[in-house]
Amino acid sequence: MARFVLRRCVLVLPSLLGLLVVTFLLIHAGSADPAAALAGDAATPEQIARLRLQYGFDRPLWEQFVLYLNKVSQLDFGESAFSHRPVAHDILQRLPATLELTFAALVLSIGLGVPLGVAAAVKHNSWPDYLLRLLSVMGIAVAAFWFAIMLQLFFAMNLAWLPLRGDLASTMVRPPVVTGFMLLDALIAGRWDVFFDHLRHLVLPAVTLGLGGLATIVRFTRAGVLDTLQQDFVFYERAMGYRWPRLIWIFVLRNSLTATVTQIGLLFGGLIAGGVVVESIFDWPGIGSYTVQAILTGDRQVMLAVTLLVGTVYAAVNILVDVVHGLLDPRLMERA
Amino acid sequence: MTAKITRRQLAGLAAGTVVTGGLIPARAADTTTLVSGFQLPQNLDPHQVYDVPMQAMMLNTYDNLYRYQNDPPEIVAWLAESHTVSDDGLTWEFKLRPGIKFHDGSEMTAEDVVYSFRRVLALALGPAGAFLKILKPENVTAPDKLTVRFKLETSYAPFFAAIPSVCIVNPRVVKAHEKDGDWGKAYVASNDAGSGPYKIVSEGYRPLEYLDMEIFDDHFLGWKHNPKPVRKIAGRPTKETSTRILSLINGTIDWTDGNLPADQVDQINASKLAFVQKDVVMKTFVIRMNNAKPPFDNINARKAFAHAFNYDGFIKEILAGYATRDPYPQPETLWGIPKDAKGYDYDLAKAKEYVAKAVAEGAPMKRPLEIHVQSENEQSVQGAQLFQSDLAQIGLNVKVVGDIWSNLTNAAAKPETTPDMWVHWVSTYFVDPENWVGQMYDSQFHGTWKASSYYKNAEVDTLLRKARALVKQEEREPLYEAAIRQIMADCPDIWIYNSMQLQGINKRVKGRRFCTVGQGAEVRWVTLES
Amino acid sequence: MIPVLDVRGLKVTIRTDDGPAEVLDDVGLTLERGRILGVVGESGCGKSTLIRAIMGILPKAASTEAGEIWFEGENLLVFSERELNAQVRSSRIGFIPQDPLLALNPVFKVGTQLLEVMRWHAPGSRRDHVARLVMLLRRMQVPDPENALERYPHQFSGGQRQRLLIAAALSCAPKLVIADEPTTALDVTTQHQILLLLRELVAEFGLSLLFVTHDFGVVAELCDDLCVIYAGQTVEAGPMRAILQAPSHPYTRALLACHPDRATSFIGIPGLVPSPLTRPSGCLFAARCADVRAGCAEARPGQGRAASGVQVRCVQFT
Amino acid sequence: MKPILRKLARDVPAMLGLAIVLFVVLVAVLGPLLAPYPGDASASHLLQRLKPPGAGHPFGTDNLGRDIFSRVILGARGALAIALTVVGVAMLIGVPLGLLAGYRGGWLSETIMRVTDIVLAIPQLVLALALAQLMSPSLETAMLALSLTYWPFFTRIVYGETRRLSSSLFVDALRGVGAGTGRIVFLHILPNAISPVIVRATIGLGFTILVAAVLGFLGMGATPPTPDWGLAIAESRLYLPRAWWYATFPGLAILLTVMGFNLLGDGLRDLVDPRIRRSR
Repeated sequence: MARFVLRRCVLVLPSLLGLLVVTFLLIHAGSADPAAALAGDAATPEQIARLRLQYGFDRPLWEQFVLYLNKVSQLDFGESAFSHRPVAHDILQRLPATLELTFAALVLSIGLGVPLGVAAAVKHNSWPDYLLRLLSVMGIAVAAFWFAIMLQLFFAMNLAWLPLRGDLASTMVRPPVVTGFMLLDALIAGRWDVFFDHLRHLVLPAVTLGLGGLATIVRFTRAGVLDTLQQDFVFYERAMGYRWPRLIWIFVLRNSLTATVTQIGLLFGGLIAGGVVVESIFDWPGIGSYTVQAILTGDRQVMLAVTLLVGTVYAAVNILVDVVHGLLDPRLMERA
Repeated sequence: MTAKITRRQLAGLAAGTVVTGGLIPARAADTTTLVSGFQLPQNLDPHQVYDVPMQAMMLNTYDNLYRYQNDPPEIVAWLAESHTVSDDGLTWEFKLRPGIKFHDGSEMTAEDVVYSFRRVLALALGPAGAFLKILKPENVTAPDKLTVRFKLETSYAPFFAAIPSVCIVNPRVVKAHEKDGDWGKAYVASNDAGSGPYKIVSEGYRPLEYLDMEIFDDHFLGWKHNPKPVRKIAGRPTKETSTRILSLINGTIDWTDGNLPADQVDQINASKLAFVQKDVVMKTFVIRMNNAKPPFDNINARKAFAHAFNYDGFIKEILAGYATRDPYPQPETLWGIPKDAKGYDYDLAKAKEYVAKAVAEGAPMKRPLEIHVQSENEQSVQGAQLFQSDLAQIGLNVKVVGDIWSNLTNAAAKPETTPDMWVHWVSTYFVDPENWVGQMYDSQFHGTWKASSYYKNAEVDTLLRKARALVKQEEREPLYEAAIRQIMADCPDIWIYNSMQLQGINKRVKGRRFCTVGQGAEVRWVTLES
Repeated sequence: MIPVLDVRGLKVTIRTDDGPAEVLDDVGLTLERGRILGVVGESGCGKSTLIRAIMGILPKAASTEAGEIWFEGENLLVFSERELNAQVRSSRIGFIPQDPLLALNPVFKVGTQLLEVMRWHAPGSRRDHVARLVMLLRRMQVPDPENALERYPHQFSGGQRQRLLIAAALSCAPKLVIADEPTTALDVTTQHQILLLLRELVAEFGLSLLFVTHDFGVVAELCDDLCVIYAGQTVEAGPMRAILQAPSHPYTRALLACHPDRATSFIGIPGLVPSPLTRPSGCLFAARCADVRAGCAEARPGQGRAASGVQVRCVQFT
Repeated sequence: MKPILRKLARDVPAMLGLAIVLFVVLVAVLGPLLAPYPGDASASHLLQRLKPPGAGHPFGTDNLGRDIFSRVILGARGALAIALTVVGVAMLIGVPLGLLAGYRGGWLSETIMRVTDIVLAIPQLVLALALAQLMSPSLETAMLALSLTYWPFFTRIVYGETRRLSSSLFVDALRGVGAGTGRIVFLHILPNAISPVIVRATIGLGFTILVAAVLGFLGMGATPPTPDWGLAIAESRLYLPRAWWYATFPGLAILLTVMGFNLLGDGLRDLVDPRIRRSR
């Protein structure tokens, strides 16, 4: 198992390097002058020229890449043209918020999606199944930003049950940053008020973000269970008198989850990207809004770092998916 | 809720009662905290960044030698008690008030001011633009504890107008956090090094997301002017307009920044908690024409375009009247405007005549043209679309191209890459004609976005350069008037309006004072009513 | 004495997109206590549906139109799903599936799966269950029975897996065991060993065995009684020996004729089994019958009796 | 073929999907004929800004006084064009690569699949946004970015199918009788591998419309005055929540179209997947 994970990790490195080359080329193929971006609105051409020299933007591309690679290997991702702060620092500060939101969305979509998917499969080709299929397709099809605004109008404005924006009430003092995950930090500091208030702020963004994932998981779980139900062993297990709920929820489900888990892996990448919109509507202080800002301002270092980060997270999640596959199905682990 | 929690309460959470039950009301009833929706600057270092959001922030955290106050803006002594200038306009001396304290309790001396200006020059970012060419770091000196002396390379009148753009930072704090001779750049970008009426709470800042400040009781001006000041400022910028409006309406934020869309005014005024405050600011809206590219090298062609924009329609209908028509290349309220000069009006018949003239002179009027807009800025898009549909009526073919600011400023570096036309605003960086006509139409600034029409008129160059070198406003005024008269006759750009800022404000906010520099974000005047 | 299993006139149709399919149409068989009954038929003749009907696990689209399934004096058709599960499956009717690899859940340990069955259908504690399983596995000659429970299905050879499943079928001490072609997936040597084992077990555990297969050779080797099914109908049923000596139905005769040394396949008979969707009105075998007569195509023949006492469905015997 | 169609006809959600797709296609084709104000694709009427739905403007008017009903109708063509182009280009790149990697094996296959993995690891939205900002945002860049990120899905599917099929008995048999590689790949493997591709493409059509809308929303897609659904929602943000109709109707148009493609895709998948088909 450990060897399997290690091997996968090593195999990921060339992929990440490839990703870095591709993004680096893409970003540098663009016309935007990074020095101008760094210098800001009121800069004179002299200021820009100075920065160009200072940051080596006048050197050949491959040289810049080697330089960049060297820095990245020391976990130095340069300085944001927008904030003039170290990118690594900014990302480290914001990543937990995004992971927290993503995780909440995942918990929501798995927690609801798997049971609903199973239910749809068991009721295959009946009205509950049709209804669930329709709803899950709607869940995928609805534009997140539209849904988010509707949620805001209903739950934050009309009912005033949940906060509209942000991650904590503005009057509340933030707990000291230990992990960066506010729920954890609140617990560490023993701040229940912060914990619950943060949780309240988490609901609407997580629901918005989780909706698409929920729908996807329902669909794939349904398909997986339907597929498994056709297997000979299900007939055998029924013939041997397995009790129905346990048959479905343990013996069938475990076989059906492979596709769902693969989807969860794919979703994770999508969730991080989807966070771009959700975070900006709900002012969630994560990577998403940071990325949008970077793109709008042509902030190369940030774009590179974020792409690399998302690629890494994606790779890590995929390794995790493989591990979970292995745990679900012992045959896969032996083959690998 | 206390620190202890029972199992039952946890179970309650699971049932969703805590989540939806409203532990904290949507509106902060707390009258000591102002929740501000102003956009945050790119970072907190006023020497690295100088733009509108920074102005709003630094007015609360930092102090300057002189500062703009009131509406219309007046430059008033602030940290300095007074200043003198030599007859040749080269030597400037500022007298500092005694007993000014930084946030760390240390006293501000002339040396600190010197350090601040040298830091600005060394970083060469943000506010440095106005000083780099005229001031050498070694020529900022402190003859005594309370005197700062500047010796300029050339006489430069806007020097004084630009003084409020430089914040005085605390060198003891900055130097303590210096790394590899970076002038504390990394530290000041996220931390406080000021003396202003509010100080930044430690860990209270995350770029783009939030900025928490608390009152500085020892501010040099004291708090006598405001018996019940705001104790805390919670900066909570909203990224989406819809979220911003909703936050204001339900009391999540106490005020927005001044960029509220005109169409939202009625809705906010109809809400229980908030209203919209209108203030005239110095921020002009202009469609640039690339005078270096045909057909815009032809004056009749340019005039045709200038007559084809529906100024009143745009201002009355799209902006719901929340802007004033400004036919001049700078805000109407600023000095230096020739009162006899007449602008261009919306007249498609005239426009057609000019098209015909231009065509007769061989201008390629039928060439497909592009107008670049800032995609994220709806108003620029609307203006361009309106322009496009009018131009189509007189047979001119224009395509609206979405673009982003950094690309546009970048493209403006060369006449070949500068778009045929593009749309932008010119905000107040300092209150002086130099901020507008000086930097927009003096050909020495070609290559900067402000001068992106690539207009060149030797006479105008001379006038502007002469005016720049003089110190006294009375002497400069006629020169600017002459220059503007000529510029308007040449019609290098399409000047549309001077902005009115629309700020959504919660009704509990009292005592706000407005100044065009900083958009009225100076919190020290404000009280919150319960 | 009441037979262990007595199926009478069973008729099952399945709704399909092309109309109802008569998969079973008048199937009858009788299994006496302590005997082995072989059910033989070509694939598609309705063998699996018969097994499913007895187990009470027909597909949703299927319905039992007529007939009775008497098991130890009770009609299983009136049992609800819950009652079947609680009173019949595993505890009284054991099941040995066709392909042991496909029948075992690939992602659970063998022990988990077998104990899950015993948990609901065998008396005693988990420890008793483990002990009994180990005993059974040892009896089935599965090597290292203690550790076998901790292994996954794919870690066994085909023959061993089949032994596991036989053990599973016996784990709750049933009276009747239904075996669905349990040897088809195995090589000839293993096949033979398994058949021998089954024979021994019937005597040893006092079982009755319903052995369903398409392989005449296997039936001949193992069974006491025989029931031949063709196109959803029992065409000949009776003691093994009697039928082998004098097959009465033309279908049985054709089967034995095309393979004189005990037919093992059906390829030798020309023609096709009629589709369950469009069944001829006359004898279902008429189109392929070597001995067809006038009237065969007009009316379905009823059940008759040959001289040997064997039941035959052919006009020649009615 | 006929029984398959009949099966599809009995699948209520799939038929609903088909009906929606046909409806959208019809609207796209007849757009300018159906729209009450076809000129509102570019014209502006300042005096009728932001009118709520009512007589004359069933969906209200937008920020430039244009009839939203007309613009929603006119937007169908663009949405379909984006979707078809993106999925088409992605298939053109992805399917041959998948066939090649799957049939050939060896280092070529390894390289192709590694590159596929890399591209799959780039978040679609991030690449699209980066590309859009590099090449100045427009519909073309958005389409390019989406195509460039969507092909790996097809490569993956085709690769898997090809691997499965090329090791199958019948391909062995074909090789045995001396069939050429091209013949085997295009006449035997491709037709068998194509059904999951079609299913993925159908779902991809809906997905592309959705992502294109997000790009439009972020100002990286269609440019004004194009009647684009995503763009309309983006523009509406300044007028929300007051002008609710501005975002709602284009939003519903996206919802309906994407739903149509997805329902149809799901139905097709159930149809071509023999394991699920068996249970019907």
